[in-house]
Amino acid sequence: MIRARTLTDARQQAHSNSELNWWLFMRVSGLILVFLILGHMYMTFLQVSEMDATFDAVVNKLSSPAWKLYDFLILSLGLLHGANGLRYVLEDHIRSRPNRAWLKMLMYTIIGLLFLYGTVGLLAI
Amino acid sequence: MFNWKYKGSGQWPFILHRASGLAILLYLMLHIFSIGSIIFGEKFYMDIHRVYGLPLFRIGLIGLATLVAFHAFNGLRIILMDFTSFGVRVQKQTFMAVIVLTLAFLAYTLYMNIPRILGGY
Amino acid sequence: MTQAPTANPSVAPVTVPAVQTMNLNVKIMRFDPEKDKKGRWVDYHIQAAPNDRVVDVLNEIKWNLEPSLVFRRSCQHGICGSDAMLINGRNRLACKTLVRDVAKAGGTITIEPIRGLPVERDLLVNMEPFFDSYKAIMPYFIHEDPFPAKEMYQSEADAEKMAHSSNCILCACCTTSCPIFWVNGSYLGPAAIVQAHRFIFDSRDQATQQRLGIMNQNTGVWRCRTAYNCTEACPREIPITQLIEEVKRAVMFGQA
Amino acid sequence: MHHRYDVVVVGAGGAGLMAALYAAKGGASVACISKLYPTRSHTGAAQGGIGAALGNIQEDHWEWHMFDTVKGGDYLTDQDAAEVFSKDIIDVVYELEHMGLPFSRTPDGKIAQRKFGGHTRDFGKAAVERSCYAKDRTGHMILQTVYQQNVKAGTLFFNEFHVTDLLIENGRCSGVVAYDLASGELHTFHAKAVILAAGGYGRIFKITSNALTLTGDLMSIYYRKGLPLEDMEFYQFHPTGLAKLGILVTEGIRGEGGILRNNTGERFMERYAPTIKDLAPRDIVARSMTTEIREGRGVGPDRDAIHIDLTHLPREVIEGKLAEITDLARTYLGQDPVKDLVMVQPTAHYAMGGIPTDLNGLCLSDGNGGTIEGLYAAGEQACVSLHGANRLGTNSLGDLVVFGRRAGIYAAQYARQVEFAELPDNPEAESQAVFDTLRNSKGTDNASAIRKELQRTMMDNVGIFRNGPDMAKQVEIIKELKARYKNVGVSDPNRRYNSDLVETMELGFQLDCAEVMTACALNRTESRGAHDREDYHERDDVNWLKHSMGYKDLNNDGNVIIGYKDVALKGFTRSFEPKPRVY
Ligand SMILES: Cc1cc2nc3c(=O)[nH]c(=O)nc-3n(C[C@H](O)[C@H](O)[C@H](O)COP(=O)(O)OP(=O)(O)OC[C@H]3O[C@@H](n4cnc5c(N)ncnc54)[C@H](O)[C@@H]3O)c2cc1C
Ligand code: HEM
Ligand code: SF4
Ligand code: F3S
Ligand code: FES
Repeated sequence: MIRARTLTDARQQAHSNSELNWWLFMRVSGLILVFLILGHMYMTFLQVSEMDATFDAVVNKLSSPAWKLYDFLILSLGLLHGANGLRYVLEDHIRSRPNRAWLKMLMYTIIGLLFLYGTVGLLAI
Repeated sequence: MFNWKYKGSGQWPFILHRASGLAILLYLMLHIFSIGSIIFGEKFYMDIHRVYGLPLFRIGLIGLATLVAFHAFNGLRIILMDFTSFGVRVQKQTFMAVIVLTLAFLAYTLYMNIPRILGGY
Repeated sequence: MTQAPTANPSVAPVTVPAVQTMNLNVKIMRFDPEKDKKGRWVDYHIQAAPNDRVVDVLNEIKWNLEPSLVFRRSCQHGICGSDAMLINGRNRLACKTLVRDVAKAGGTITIEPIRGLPVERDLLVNMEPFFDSYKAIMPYFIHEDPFPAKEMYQSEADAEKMAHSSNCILCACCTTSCPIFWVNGSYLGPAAIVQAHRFIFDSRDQATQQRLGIMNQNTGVWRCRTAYNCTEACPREIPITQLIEEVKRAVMFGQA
Repeated sequence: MHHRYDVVVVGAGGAGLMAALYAAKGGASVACISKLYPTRSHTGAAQGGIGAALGNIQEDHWEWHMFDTVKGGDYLTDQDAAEVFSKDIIDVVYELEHMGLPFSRTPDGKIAQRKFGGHTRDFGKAAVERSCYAKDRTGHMILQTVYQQNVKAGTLFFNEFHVTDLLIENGRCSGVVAYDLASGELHTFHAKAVILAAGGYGRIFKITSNALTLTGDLMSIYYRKGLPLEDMEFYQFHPTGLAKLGILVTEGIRGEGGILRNNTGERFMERYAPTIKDLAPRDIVARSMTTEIREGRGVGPDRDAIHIDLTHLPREVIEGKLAEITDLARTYLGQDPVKDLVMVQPTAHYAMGGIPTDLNGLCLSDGNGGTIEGLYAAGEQACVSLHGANRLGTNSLGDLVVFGRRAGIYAAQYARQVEFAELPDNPEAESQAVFDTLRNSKGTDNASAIRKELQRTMMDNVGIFRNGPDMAKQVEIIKELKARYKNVGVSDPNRRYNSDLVETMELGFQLDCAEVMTACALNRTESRGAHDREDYHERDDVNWLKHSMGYKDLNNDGNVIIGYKDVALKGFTRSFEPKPRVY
């Protein structure tokens, strides 16, 4: 039998895998994003000028379901990966608990809204 | 607080990874906003899109793309460290490789984009 | 018993070189809680031999120039872990660092307290937070079953798994060089993880799951960003980052 | 400030931690006071191993271990202590293993053992593997493991508290007074039983393997109460310490074929021990080296060291079997044994004497069986007289754990039976007076100058070689230094973390230890074990087979009164007659 000596000990001994899962998610999503993002950049930035992404070009490209899926993956994985990365940064740098809490909520809200907005954009075309 | 003067070699990859990650996130958010703005119609979209044409913005984009490349390569390096003990042992060498690859990427990007910027297309 | 000295012709007579001392400027971050709001740099000019340890230089200053200089030290040869400090921008043990490795003749050595722990006076920091994280990982052998009459058996290979982690002297060089620890005091830090590793990978210990549970929390291993400063700083040459990654994998695969 | 615990342990080295652990197991509330963080204690420096007759490699018996200990101690060892020790240590080593100590292992998974100087099979027939080890850091592992178990047991630690006074009235100890480095305040610890385990005092010598903090504090405090210190003249010097630093170089370096050379490059051991040369025993080698240095054939800037030459050995041996010392020589001397000669010097290593105790660790107040109720001692600072005139390698770690454990058990037992003794009226008065004198001193003398002088003269006059005139001279020097000490000033006025004040206080303790050691050494007109006199070269069992007990002359500061105590020549079941000590 292990007795927890302090409250912190006790809390730490309570089990949860969430940090492990997020850690794994960062690696897995990172691996996928390598192809998606480097591919995306190659196609829109290196091969052609980003100036070519005019309204028509974008609408045209996104009318194909394959590209819809491709961009949706970047949108969701990238945002989630970035959001969790941001959470790491906030947890490291913001010492005060209340500040950290509301900053996190603010960021999650903005990112959540952006996700909705982007998804609607993709589906709208 | 962060100790900028610390002479360890390991913290620089970490700082760069973190800073690049944040920069990309910021850009990704803007990018989603600008591309997503197609739902508000062509005029709105193209008004934003014109910003992409500013020379300063285009140079910034080259920098950002380089950061993406760095973050991606270094992300792979981190994954290598996490899953193999070999990765930790050669962490310095792999970091050099990341730098070399990133610089190569930068060179290629410059090669492709500078003429376009100068040519204005 | 006495014979004529038989000089060994194969070894040339050793000429005694005069001790080469050199001028040094030692720049120390001093802090007096009764007077100062924050640390201030003070320069001391002394003579030192290249083979002197930095701790000798500090002793020299304390004993002859500035008795009020405060720093910890005891064993003088890198085994007790008292004298971790920031020497020329890196965490080291003052007694394991030679002057010639950090300064040239006429050069400057800078000495500051280690970072991330509250400075109490001069180079002396409050070690309590460090030992608190140490204690949080249950740093003791746990074996609830009855013991055999003699020793428990353990294979040489299993014993070898603890070779690195059991070498730790709790000097805090690693934890206070970790950028995550600087910005976030609630990270347990590499030293505590090294200690956890020592028990997790002990084939005789019976609390592996609990320890993995502690490591799995958000103050535990996942906070480590593989920054590697810790490994570079460790005076006992423990491959800390490697050990942390082993613990991460042990948590992930739920086995040790 | 006042605290109250059943048992208070002073010192958190191997001995103190064992005592604290077993006192806690005995149901007592325990506080452990230490001037260092526990894991900083010098027990961590011990490398070789801990000797116990487990017989994991070869047949071995506690009787053989007992014999070796008694013979090693040049028959000044108390044989009852040696018997208790050699039996107990076997159990205690198993207990340490059960505490999780990461011992090195044999191929079949048992605790690994290796040979060590003086440990033999069948009463001296041949060397035996008796030293249980954890790589080359056995002391480090013992310290860490026992500390960990204390964390588990919830022992309360008062770290960076310097004990400055023992509260003893009417033959009963009621607690201690300690100075808190952090706040500069005095604390009184009221206790039913007190266990002292504050380590050695090697820092009275210039060259020593001991930590800077080993200044004999508690021995001196005990002595200042008019209580005796036993066998202080016996101090072990190790022949090979790294020059200037005193860091220990293992004996293996000569075993592997290292050759000692003087400044002409001569292999001088050919003169002192023509047959076995460099492989002569520790004391002979140390003496020969010192002779060379004294006669002006030393090497190094101050001509006070000797070269050890490994250059003729294959690189694999140097980098492999001698890896650790190779690393130390490279780090500290910048000398690479593969191509350079390495400078070594005899180094002051271990105090055989100290606070006299009985087998349960209870402190003795005289040589006739008087005791101090409630006061226990263990470890290097105590003297159950297990080591007699000379300690065997690996027996000190054994001493710590065996007698530390016993002290803990018996102190807890005692605490269960008695009530708290009343504290003296103003327990902190004496310590306060010491501090006030130091703080308010307008003195101009410099503590570090006095310390330096003490260390140099002790090394020269009461070091490896001793003779009447030199020691008589040293008695005067110490008196003079004590007079100067009265005039030392402490320039740091701060309350908090005033290490200047503490170090100056420690110097006072060092002077006391040196005083008793010199007086007892001058008094003992024979050579025995580590105590070697040029003017009395033989062991003299007729007159000197007895322990010295040095008391402070309370009426006459600076004088030492010397009494004696019988040697226990019989164990409980085995005894060994004194014989010439030849190997
Ligand atoms: C380099 C070296 C190698 C050695 N190798 C071996 C070996 O291989 N085998 C072997 O058996 N022995 C060896 N020894 C000897 C052995 O290690 C020591 O004798 C032993 O460790 C002493 O332990 P201790 O518990 O008595 O004291 P220490 O470990 O020295 O601890 C002393 C404690 O007392 C505390 N203290 C001191 N003064 C005060 C005060 N005034 N107030 C409060 N606290 C105080 C200190 O903080 C410390 O915690 C070696 C010794 C040295 C120096
Ligand atoms: C291109 C492929 C990418 C890969 C391989 C990748 C990989 C990783 C990895 C492995 C981590 C974890 C670092 C650690 O735990 O030490 C990480 C962190 C992070 N990533 Fe990415 N990533 C990629 C793309 C992105 C993108 C597109 C963003 C932005 C939206 C982003 C933002 C971040 C942030 C903010 C962090 C946190 C940094 C930190 O905690 O120090 N990454 N990345
Ligand atoms: S792991 Fe190394 S650096 Fe960290 S505390 Fe232990 S010995 Fe010191
Ligand atoms: S420096 Fe810190 S981030 Fe990890 S590898 Fe070391 S603990
Ligand atoms: S003084 Fe002990 S480690 Fe430096």
